[in-house]
Amino acid sequence: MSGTTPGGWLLVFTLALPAGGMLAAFALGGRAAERIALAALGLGVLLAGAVAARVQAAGAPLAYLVGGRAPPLGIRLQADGIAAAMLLTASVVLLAVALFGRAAHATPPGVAEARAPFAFWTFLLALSAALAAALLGADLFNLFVALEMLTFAALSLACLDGRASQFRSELRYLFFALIGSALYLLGTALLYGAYGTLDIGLLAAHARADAPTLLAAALMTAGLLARMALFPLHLWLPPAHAGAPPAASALLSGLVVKAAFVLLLRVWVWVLPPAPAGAAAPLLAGLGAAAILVGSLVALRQERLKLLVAYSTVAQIGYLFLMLPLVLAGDAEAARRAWLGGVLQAASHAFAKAAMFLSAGLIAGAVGHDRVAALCGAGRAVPMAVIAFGLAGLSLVGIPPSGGFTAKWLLLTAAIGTGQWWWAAVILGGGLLTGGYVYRVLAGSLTVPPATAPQPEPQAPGPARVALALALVSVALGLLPFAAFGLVQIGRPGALAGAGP
Amino acid sequence: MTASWLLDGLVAALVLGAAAWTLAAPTAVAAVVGFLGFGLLLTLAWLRLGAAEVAMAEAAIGVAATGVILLLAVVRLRGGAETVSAAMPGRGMVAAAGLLAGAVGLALALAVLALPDPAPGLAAEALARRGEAGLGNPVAAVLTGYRGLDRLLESVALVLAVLAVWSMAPDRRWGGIPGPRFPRQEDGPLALLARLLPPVGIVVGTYIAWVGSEAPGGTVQGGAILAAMWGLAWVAGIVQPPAIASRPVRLALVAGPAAFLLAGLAGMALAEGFLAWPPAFARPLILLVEAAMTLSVAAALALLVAGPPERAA
Amino acid sequence: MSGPQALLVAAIGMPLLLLLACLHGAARRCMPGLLWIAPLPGLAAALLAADAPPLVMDAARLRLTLGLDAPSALLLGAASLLWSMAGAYAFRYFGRGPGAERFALWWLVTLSGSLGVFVAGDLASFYLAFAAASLAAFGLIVQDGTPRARRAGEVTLLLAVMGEICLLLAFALLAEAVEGPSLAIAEAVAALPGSPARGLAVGLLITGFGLKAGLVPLHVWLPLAHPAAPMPASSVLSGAIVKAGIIGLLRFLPADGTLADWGGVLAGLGLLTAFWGVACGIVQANPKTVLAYSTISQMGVTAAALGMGMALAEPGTAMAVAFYATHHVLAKGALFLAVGLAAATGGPRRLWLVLLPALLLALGFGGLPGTGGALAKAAVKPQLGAGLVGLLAALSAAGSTLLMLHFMRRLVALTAEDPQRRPAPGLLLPWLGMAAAALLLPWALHAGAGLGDPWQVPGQDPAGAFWPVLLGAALAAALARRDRWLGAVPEGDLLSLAGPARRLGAACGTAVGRAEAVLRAWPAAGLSLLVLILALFGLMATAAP
Amino acid sequence: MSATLPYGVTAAALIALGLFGLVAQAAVLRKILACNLLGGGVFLLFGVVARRGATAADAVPQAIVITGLVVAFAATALAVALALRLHQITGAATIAGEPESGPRGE
Repeated sequence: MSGTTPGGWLLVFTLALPAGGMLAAFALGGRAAERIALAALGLGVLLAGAVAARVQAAGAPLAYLVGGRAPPLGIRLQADGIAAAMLLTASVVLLAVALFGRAAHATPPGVAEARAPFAFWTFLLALSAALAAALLGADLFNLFVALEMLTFAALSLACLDGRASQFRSELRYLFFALIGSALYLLGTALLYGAYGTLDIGLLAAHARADAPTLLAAALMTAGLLARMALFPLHLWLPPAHAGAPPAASALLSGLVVKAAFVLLLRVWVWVLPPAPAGAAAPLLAGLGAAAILVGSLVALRQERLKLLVAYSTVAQIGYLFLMLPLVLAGDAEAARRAWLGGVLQAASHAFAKAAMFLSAGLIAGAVGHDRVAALCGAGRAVPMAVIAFGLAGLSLVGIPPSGGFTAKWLLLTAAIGTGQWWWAAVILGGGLLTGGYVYRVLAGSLTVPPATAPQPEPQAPGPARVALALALVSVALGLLPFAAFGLVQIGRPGALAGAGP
Repeated sequence: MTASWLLDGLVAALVLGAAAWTLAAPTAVAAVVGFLGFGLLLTLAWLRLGAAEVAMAEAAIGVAATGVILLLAVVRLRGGAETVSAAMPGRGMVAAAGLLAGAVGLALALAVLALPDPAPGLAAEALARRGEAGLGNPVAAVLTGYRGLDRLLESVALVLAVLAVWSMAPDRRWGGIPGPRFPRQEDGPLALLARLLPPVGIVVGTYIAWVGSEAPGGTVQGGAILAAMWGLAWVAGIVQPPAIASRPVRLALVAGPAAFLLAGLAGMALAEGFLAWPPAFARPLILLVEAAMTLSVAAALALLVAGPPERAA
Repeated sequence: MSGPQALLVAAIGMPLLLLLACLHGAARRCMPGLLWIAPLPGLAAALLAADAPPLVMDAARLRLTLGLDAPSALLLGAASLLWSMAGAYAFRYFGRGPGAERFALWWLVTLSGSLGVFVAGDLASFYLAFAAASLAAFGLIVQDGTPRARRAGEVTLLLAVMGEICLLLAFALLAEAVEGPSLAIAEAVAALPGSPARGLAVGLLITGFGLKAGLVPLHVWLPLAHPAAPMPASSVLSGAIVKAGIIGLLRFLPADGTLADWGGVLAGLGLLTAFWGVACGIVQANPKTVLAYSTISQMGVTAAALGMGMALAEPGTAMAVAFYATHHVLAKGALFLAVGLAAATGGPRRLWLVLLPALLLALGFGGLPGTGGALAKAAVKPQLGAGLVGLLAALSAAGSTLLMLHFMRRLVALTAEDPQRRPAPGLLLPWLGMAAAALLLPWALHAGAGLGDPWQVPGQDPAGAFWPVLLGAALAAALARRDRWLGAVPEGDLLSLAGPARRLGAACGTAVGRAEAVLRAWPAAGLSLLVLILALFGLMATAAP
Repeated sequence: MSATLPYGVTAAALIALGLFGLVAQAAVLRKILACNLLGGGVFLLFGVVARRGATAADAVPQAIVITGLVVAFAATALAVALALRLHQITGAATIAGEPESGPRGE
């Protein structure tokens, strides 16, 4: 267990900046909240970039001992490859959503503080702080607090409109998240009882395959799955993500779910011994496969645009779980590919889904409803949003050169390399179904309205540009040079530091 | 030995009985009352486990604050009985749930029994090194010295929760006064309590927060007692919650976490790092931060109990 | 980067560059007029960069490889020429306006993919180019916005995506077979015969590429899409884009005897396709549909030639097949342009400008001596010349003659009634250019392609070359009396059998939707969570020591 | 050491009761109560773990429980606030069923 590494202070600021910003925004309120949020989130992108660059340059994780106290008694912050990559993803998406939200949540000078803008900007900062804590934490209980913060912020963003349907679906989410965090905490208690430490690095060195450890892992896994809405625990996700305002949906689907996933990987790849993890991984991947097929099929049949996109999230989450049996199969090359594929899927889905929800919101706003069957004319009213939706769709389907394609290709070759061809079939079948529902939306939007249709009102181009930029990022991820992908392998158990994909 | 076994067994059985009653009680009010009994018995269990700080926190937060919230809720959540009974799962579902939950509980009990002996843990280390931060109470030393990040996040989460509750208000109520209005009680037991208890409670709460660094106590417990005193006065109609737009309220809410964060950042320049206390003036700095934290915890708990704004300021 | 290598980059880069320029409004508005320029670097590359050393970027990981061998150069040149001519034709066909601008965007994406498949040297960029050509073609097909075009586009898209899936899986198997991280096609092909998943990989490759090339039973999209698309788009679809499938087969299935067994399969499939296309084509009324079926039939012959080459390990097969396909690029591309012209032309004095070259091109497909088609037929003689296969190939040539004469009749029926109608020169010139190229270029390229002196060919077996043409003509005369057959087979023949499959799919979807709704109820989800905890614990415990 | 056995079993039983209540109860308030039972069980387990140490109680789990109690209280307050708002708008006391889109809050 190493101490604070050079550059470790970056981690402190990554966490302290949004947390302090949130406190300041809360105290000052009104117009100041918007300014603080934009400044802090902008700086957050720079900090996340700096963290990623330092990790990449050093070829080893960054670490910081909080208070100068080493674990087991102290708490450690750590940025390994996956944390750095997801942090960068999160900071970019957060900034994009903030820019998107400026149109709807601006507070002009001299206007009294209103509820929705104040809550939006403050929660945005809170979400940023919670994500930083969840990605950088190396202590299981500290991560629990981060998860709870994440729940509070996500839930409040999702009921920003104050509709009864939102309260109902967020209450469902809250209950499921609370069960999830209770189960997670239960596992934490068992692990502390068994090892006397909660530091992931120390646990990784000592974990045994005895009953308390395995039960702890099972409980923590189930708890995190409930928070990730893996099929069949997805009851809360479609109404919650579909009912939320577009900016909130983008964050919920794009980022919040991914933070729980990183935690799940911490438990499975770091803490749990390989043998039991390998034995249970097919179950998770099987559920992931079911999520892909069922989620995509249901999305294909949805009549509401936002529900369609939300079910697409249910499906795309499934892909993340396919990496587990491949990473744990014991083949170093396949593990490397699957790991990269999984992380890339998480990142490219974050960008693509955020773009999709933002553009779905714009499309629904332009045509005045969100019935998929009657989107005719949207292509003329908000062409940029429709293009963004299409590009994001390319990434979800897995069409080259998008990030989603590279992710699925890596998972595919890893599946074939380890002889687990059935996952390959799922990946490909899911792509076909995804293509189906993306096509439904695009075909509807691009239908030329009859000449008698009223001319669409011109929309401000700013929000659509944000959505388009996010979609372009999700596509461009597939064009990154392979060297950049080495980042996500850094700090993975069993991976050589700095090795390529 | 036998007596202590008997006592522990009795407490455990009572805790379980109260919990079962909470689930099975015929009316919602009875269930909440059952839950309060459960909380009090749990406090006893904590004392038996030698965790005085936790017992105090459980009593102040788990029983008092949660109890007020639940009682207020049960009064306001009237009706809807048909929808509830329509949504009740079928007999088979309930049986399956019982079976599965029981199986999980059984596995858990077995796992607890299978925990390694001697127990690994940080008891000795925490005890030995409690003096490093200048705090005699090991729990306070852990909370302030070693797991400061938890505490910082927790205090931020509390602010966040307050805002989350506020943000559920209808748009036109933004900036207004939270919670229902209680008629002023001129006589009766509540009025008496509300007049007699708060002065005592404020002293006790402050003392508990103050003494926390050396003896059982702490900011959370002290802050919770302060909040409970305010809540009593509120329910008795003696005080009104402040408008949420008020600057002092917001400053009180963020004072604790902000002070903690700033002191932590100062530690990067003056001490070993973030959230480390500079040895030269650790003691006064800690006291300052603890005072701010007590204020913020008290304000946050009280405002969480009060709920979203419901009236114009 | 040497000059020829720069040309390879420009072949793909030029359309993309123009596409990028479309971000600017002014550039977008004049783009329809510039379409003819976009393929010119490709043409130059075909002329100057064949057999140049491949361009390898990101050497350590083989991220991107571009290269051009002789068969690919032949096809690249012909395709570039067709794209350029059709681009010029399209400008005159659509004029300017938002519709033309949208068309230009799709056109450029499809173009970059269509030319990209000829120069891509690694699996990733080949797949990317193939996907661009397949998927962006959707935009060309639905340009008119009619329900018929929409349906054709949807069927095309669905099948294209299924083809992509087959190829993706096949490529993953190939990448797995290669030692090390290389993705170069050459290494993948070399590793293919020894791969443990050889059969699966080859089957998937044939499915994926066959789908694009229109091999039965995966041809159903072709007779829907090609007639539904606007004329210039049909022309490149049938002429150039279909060849993405052929170049794929050529690149990935070496005719060196290592895949002899699969060669037989491919040949059988090809011959079946050749006759299927004729049989379904002669009952069609729309001349564009007839042409589409003719394309299917010709691609069947091409695949059969390749398959026999693989089975017989015939040297020079790749070049011969590429030559055959090159003739098809030019002639079929030209004929689609002619259909557009015929409708806009009236009066016998101008009509002969359309009909006479069309007749020559049409009969060329049957191998009328003296035409480029006859040279193409002769080129694949070593593969298709002997025994039963030879007889079948000759019969298919007769079938082609029959089919193309039927096409000529439908074309004549289409001509404008108004004798004063005259086609715009912007439409007429590309047509005449393409027709001339289709008639003359095979003669010019024959020797360069290593197939010998073209003037020797007519004398080799005059009787064998003539009788299929005569037989076809006789059959055509007989068929002309039986017009009532027409329309008996719907466009996309086998597709009409897809109804039950669709109903089954819908039923499955409904069932899944119901099951999902049940699982989404609160108690059910709660129970699932509890089951999951116990199942995870149980599974992990099985692996504990 | 003596106290750990009964309280360990109690903690496990509380967790089972809480999980059962969350799954099998329909009323929102009952669910909130069940959630708190579940949380109480989890915290008690930390207490048991802390007490297993040979000499004195382990301070780390106790500190964790205190932090956890505060967070759990915040979650309860949030759940109650949500439930009250939902009840205020629709009169519903359960979260069963999903209306497509309810009326906007007052």
